[in-house]
Amino acid sequence: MTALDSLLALLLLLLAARCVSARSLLQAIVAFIVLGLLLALSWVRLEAPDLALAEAAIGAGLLGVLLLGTWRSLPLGHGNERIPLPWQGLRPALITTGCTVLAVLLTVALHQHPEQAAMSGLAALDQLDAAGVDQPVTAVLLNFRAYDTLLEMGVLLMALIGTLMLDSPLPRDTELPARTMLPATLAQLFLPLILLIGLYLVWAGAYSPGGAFQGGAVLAGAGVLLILTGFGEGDGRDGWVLRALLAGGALVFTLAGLLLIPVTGAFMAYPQGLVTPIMVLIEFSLALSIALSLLLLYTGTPGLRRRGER
Amino acid sequence: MRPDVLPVMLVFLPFLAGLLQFIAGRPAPRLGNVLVGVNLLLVLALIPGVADEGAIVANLGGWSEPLAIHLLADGLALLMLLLTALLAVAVSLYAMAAWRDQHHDALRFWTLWPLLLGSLNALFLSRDLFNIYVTLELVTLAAIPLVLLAGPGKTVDAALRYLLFALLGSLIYLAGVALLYAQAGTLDLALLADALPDSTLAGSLGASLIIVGILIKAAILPFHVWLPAAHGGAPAAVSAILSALVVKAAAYLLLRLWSGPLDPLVTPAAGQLLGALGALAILFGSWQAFRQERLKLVVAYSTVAQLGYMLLFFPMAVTAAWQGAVYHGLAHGLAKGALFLAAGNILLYLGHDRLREMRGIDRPLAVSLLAFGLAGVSIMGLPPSGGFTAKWLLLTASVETGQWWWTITLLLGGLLAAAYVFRVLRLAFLQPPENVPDRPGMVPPPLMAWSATVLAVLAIVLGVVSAPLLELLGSPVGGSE
Amino acid sequence: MTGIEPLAVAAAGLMGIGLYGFCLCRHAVRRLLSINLFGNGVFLALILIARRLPDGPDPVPHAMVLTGIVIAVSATAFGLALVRRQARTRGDDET
Amino acid sequence: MSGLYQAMPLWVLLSSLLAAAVILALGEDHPRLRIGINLAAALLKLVLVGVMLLGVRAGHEFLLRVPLMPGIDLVLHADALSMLFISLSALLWLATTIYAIAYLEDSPNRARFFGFFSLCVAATMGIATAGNLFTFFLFYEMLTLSTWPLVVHRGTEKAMRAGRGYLWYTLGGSAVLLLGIVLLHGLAGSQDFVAGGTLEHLVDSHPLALTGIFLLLIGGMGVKAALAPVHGWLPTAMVAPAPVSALLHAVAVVKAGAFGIVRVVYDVYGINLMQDLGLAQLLAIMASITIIYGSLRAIWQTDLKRRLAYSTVSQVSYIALGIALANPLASIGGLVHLVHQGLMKITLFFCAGCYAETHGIHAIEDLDGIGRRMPWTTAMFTLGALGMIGLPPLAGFISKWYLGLGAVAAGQFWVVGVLLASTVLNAIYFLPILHRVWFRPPRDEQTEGLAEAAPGLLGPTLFAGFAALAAGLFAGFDWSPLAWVELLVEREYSP
Amino acid sequence: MTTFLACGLILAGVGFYLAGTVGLLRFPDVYSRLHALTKADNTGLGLLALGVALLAGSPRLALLIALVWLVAIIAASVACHLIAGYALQVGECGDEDDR
Repeated sequence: MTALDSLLALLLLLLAARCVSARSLLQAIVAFIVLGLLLALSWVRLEAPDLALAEAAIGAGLLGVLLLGTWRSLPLGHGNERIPLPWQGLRPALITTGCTVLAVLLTVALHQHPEQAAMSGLAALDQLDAAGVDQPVTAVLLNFRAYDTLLEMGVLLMALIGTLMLDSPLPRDTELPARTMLPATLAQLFLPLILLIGLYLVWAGAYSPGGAFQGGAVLAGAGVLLILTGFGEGDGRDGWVLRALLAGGALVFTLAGLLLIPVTGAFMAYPQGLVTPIMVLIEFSLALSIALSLLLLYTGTPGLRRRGER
Repeated sequence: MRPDVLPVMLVFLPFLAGLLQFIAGRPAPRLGNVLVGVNLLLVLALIPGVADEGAIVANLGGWSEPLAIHLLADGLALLMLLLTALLAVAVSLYAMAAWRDQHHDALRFWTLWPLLLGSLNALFLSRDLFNIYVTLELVTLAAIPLVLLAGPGKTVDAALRYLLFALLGSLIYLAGVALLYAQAGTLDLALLADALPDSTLAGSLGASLIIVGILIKAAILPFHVWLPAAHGGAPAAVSAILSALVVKAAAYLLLRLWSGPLDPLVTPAAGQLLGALGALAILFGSWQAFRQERLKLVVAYSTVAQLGYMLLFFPMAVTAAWQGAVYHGLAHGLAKGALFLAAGNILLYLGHDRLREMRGIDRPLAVSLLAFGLAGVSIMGLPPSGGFTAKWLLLTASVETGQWWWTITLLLGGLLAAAYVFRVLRLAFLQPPENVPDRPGMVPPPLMAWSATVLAVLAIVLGVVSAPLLELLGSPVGGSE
Repeated sequence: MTGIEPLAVAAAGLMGIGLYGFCLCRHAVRRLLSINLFGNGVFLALILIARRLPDGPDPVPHAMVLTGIVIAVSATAFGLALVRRQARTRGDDET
Repeated sequence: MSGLYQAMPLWVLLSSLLAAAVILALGEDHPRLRIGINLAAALLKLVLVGVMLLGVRAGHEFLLRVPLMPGIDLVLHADALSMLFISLSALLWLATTIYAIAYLEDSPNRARFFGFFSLCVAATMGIATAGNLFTFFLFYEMLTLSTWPLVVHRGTEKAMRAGRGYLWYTLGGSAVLLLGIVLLHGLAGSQDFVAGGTLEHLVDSHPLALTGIFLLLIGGMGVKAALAPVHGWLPTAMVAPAPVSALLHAVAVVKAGAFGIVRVVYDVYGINLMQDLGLAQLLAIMASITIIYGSLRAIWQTDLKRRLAYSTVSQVSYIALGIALANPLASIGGLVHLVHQGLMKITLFFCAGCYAETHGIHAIEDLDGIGRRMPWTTAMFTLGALGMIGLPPLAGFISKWYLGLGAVAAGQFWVVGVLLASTVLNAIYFLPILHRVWFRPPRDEQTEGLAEAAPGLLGPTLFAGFAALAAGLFAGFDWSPLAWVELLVEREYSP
Repeated sequence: MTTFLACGLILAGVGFYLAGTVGLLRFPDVYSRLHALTKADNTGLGLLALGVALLAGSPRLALLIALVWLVAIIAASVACHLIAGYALQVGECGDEDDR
């Protein structure tokens, strides 16, 4: 299947080059989104379907919506630029040389294989039984390296706080839904399905591809759809329940880390027997936090409300 | 109580406080101040354990070696934690007074600041390459919104530039981590050095990427472009945190990784290159600081210069240089904190920070100017101060290794620092103008003036108590004696 | 392992192109795109690295990628909000 | 109790350091309290110094050691040489403080002034009692920093320029000095000051390095000691108020430089080593050049304080010259000049200050006939000037006499020539002033009548003048500076 | 036999896709492009899905594929509708890439 790999690789590179060199910002963004989808495809081929899901949902999907929305909020023609070609001046030539050398070195480095296999990875697969979940990636994320995930939730929360401080929500489209009822009807039709898939992904994360991140992203996607079809919108006010849900993912980790110290004697370790329930609790609170955070990152507002509500 | 609870608390308690503040939705400066107090106590409680055993290790999750995540509090980490804790107390007191009447900004500050504090603690305690990546991002993403507190309209350009560079830096770092993981199969700093095969291209490239990524985050000379506007534009309390701790954290990582896991990969030539970058940063940054017309930019460029000193460890790589570099980090942290807080007071009083128009500020701002002067002593590396101790250690290291070019750099750097520090201090002595116009600002409350002074005094005291601190620090883990 | 792995070339190429774009583009959104290209290259490389385990893919790099994606996206979203705010501030200045 | 006694250098140091802190903290609001604290601290210090003098005289050496960094200690140590400098500074500090209180009456920012003033003296105490080069440098820099606010005290453009010059010279000098200290530390480790030096064992292996380091050390200290060609800051710094000039020229700064040179020559390198390396001759030549050059420049100055400043450039180098001759007699001459020059020069600057403060006279040509209006001040000025010229039996004569004897004993006859030439030049720039003040009629006829300086100014002036006189007249007595120096030199040369 | 049939279906699907893409590239305005794209691609997708379902060999998978096909054509139709509506609303802004 090297031929297909080669084709994918070629397409990825071409799209990347297009993304950098397109004069129109819109085209660059579109190239980037397509690249994300192709990347997800290549990850499926590399035995990483859950990552492909995440990339498609978050990296290409949600980020794509955000990119397009931002592009729309910029003045006309903003961000259109022609970057100099490698031979147009000394600086581009130097940068091109440097980047090419880097790429070649990286290629060589990525082909160097050490003699023994990665010991952390082996250990992770080895101790999977004790982790409370069957899916290795979920085990790493929520148990073996749960600390990373806690910190990551912090990153998400702080990006959100920063975004809200800027008070620049995405522009809302007021005209389209008025012209046609079709998208709204469709949303009503699909919404249960999307919610189901999202929750399923969260639940399934324990034993098959999926997990809090993918599920959360899908749930956020449902929210985006609701907003796009005019059922909901961003709100300038927030409430403590919403904030608690937003902070919930990180809070559960923090509390689990602190409160269970006397019980287990170790930090962020979960008592035998309770591992699975705790994992499930963490998964769902994480998914909820992620979904809401991503949704608010999209609206750029501190709260949410139904359309027309005050 | 087991000693390894302490590092865990240092990370989790600030997070908890930040999250609670976020949920609460109205500013609770008291909570923040209690937190920084507890944080300081926790760090102090760590000292005896580290002094006795050399390091305290906490295992997160209780898993076995190659998989588990550990928090490591050794001498180096402890000193940085101590710096952070001291600065946190002063900055929190300052911030309590500074944002007393601004509900919105106070809420944001008291949410982000504990989270940033926890992130910094997490970064200093980290013993894992990927944890470091996440904490670096955490620190950045907490820092940039704090910059925006000065008013998004004014600081958005600086914040965006900061974000772009920080993001690129951390992804370059991550690329390096990927390559190292591919070779070593572990992310644990303690295991990495042994697990890395000798001199493969992947290993060297990975190490280089990691170093370059951190250099961007640390704003070392060719990558310094994002720093002055961000540090100069942020509110005083935030500038103090950014300059004293956030960029310092990146420089700290460089020291930690270089003398630990990357030790088998680094070459003397690379050390000389980093040293050269440091020297350039010292000379260029000081010169730029001297040329600035606005006070906060002077101080910001001074940070560019002062970070260069920490890079002088790499070419010399002896114990004295190690101690000097770390000590410089501490001294600069305290002194720079004091400088920014004092500059903030001047800005508050005058309503601007243009150097040319500053006159007659000596009486109302006497305490702040005292802080500026004392901190300036340490920045210039004059005795008795932490800055001098650091300079002395670096100088002896350069003599010891026979690398005289660093000696010259150090002495020249001190003189240039004197040039920009005295350019500000002389304002205090200028005759006031005949008719003093009405001041738009206000005289800073005592809490704001004294928190700066306390930091400055600590920077001076650092020069007197160096023996126990240096003993705590020890020598570089993998470095040559 | 014999021959060249095309996706490894793609990973390296994405990083190279991303860096190139970051250095040469002026507009912030383009720079964010370039950074994300670079990031995608890193993630692809990590996934390739994860395949080196004999029995099943290595979950540790996978977890790193997942964490990395979320971090990159949230930071980018924040960056985009900054861009919008910047455009608004400039617009206010002009009028 | 013995611990407290052993720590005497620290108490002396703290007596002015704490005073400085309290004064700075008090601010402008409590002038009386401030003056009280200031004087009390000065008196306390004098008492403490007296106690120490007795101790050192009896052969006791005070030593206090605090580890600072691994391998480096902060050492405070009082030996005979320290006491020479300490006593001078403590005595003159009291005089200068009283003078300054009167001089700056009702001027702004007095708390700041007196705070830094006290800090300056604290630093001087530290320099005098420093027990190794590291400690010496520490206080040396503290002196630099605490003097700068005094130089720019007036806040005028001119003062700022003088301050900038002062800073560049002294900080540049410190950098050079620091380099020397670090290199020496690398070569020999941290060494306490020991009479006769500690570097003899290195002379065979590292002669060049030792020479280079010596030049760096002397070069660095030479800036404060105003050795030509790095003397430029001293004349410009005379824009500062008169008490500051007194401090710079007599009590602290210039003396600190000269004292440092003495320390390096005696207690780091040792006289023998210096001669072996051929450095003694070099130092002697440098000092001689400065002596002649300073005197020559003084002749052309029309501003009184400027002329006095160049006179200092010239006179301070006597000290360096004395020790460079490496001969007991010359050493006595040089060291005793440390005290004598201080007493005489402070008298002269006090007088200059009295003229400026009482009648606003700065230029020499305005001094015509001032002797009739301010007889006491002018008498003191005359005493000081004649002493500087070296008229027997005044203090300056004693110094020059021993220097000359030493030069002859060392076989360096050209030095006698230098001394003679300097004396002639001194006469050329001082005698016309004396002629003006006593024998010329006042320019402005309306300003007849007695108008002496305020008592707060005149008192210290008289005190300093008579002290200078006494130092010369009673040089043979047991507790005179000369006797003390003889004791000191005996200790240096005997082991 | 099934395999042959499946391959035939897949090839036919690819053919429709090709036609749709050519239409997208060659037709002059938004409406005709959409016309080519949606019709041809939806048919292509259907054929493709049918082929793959035959190859999958399990009814469960076949059902899932059918679901995917259904969702995909609904999404495509709605997207087409929206694009066409938008084009009608703002007017034909041409195919130039600058906005």
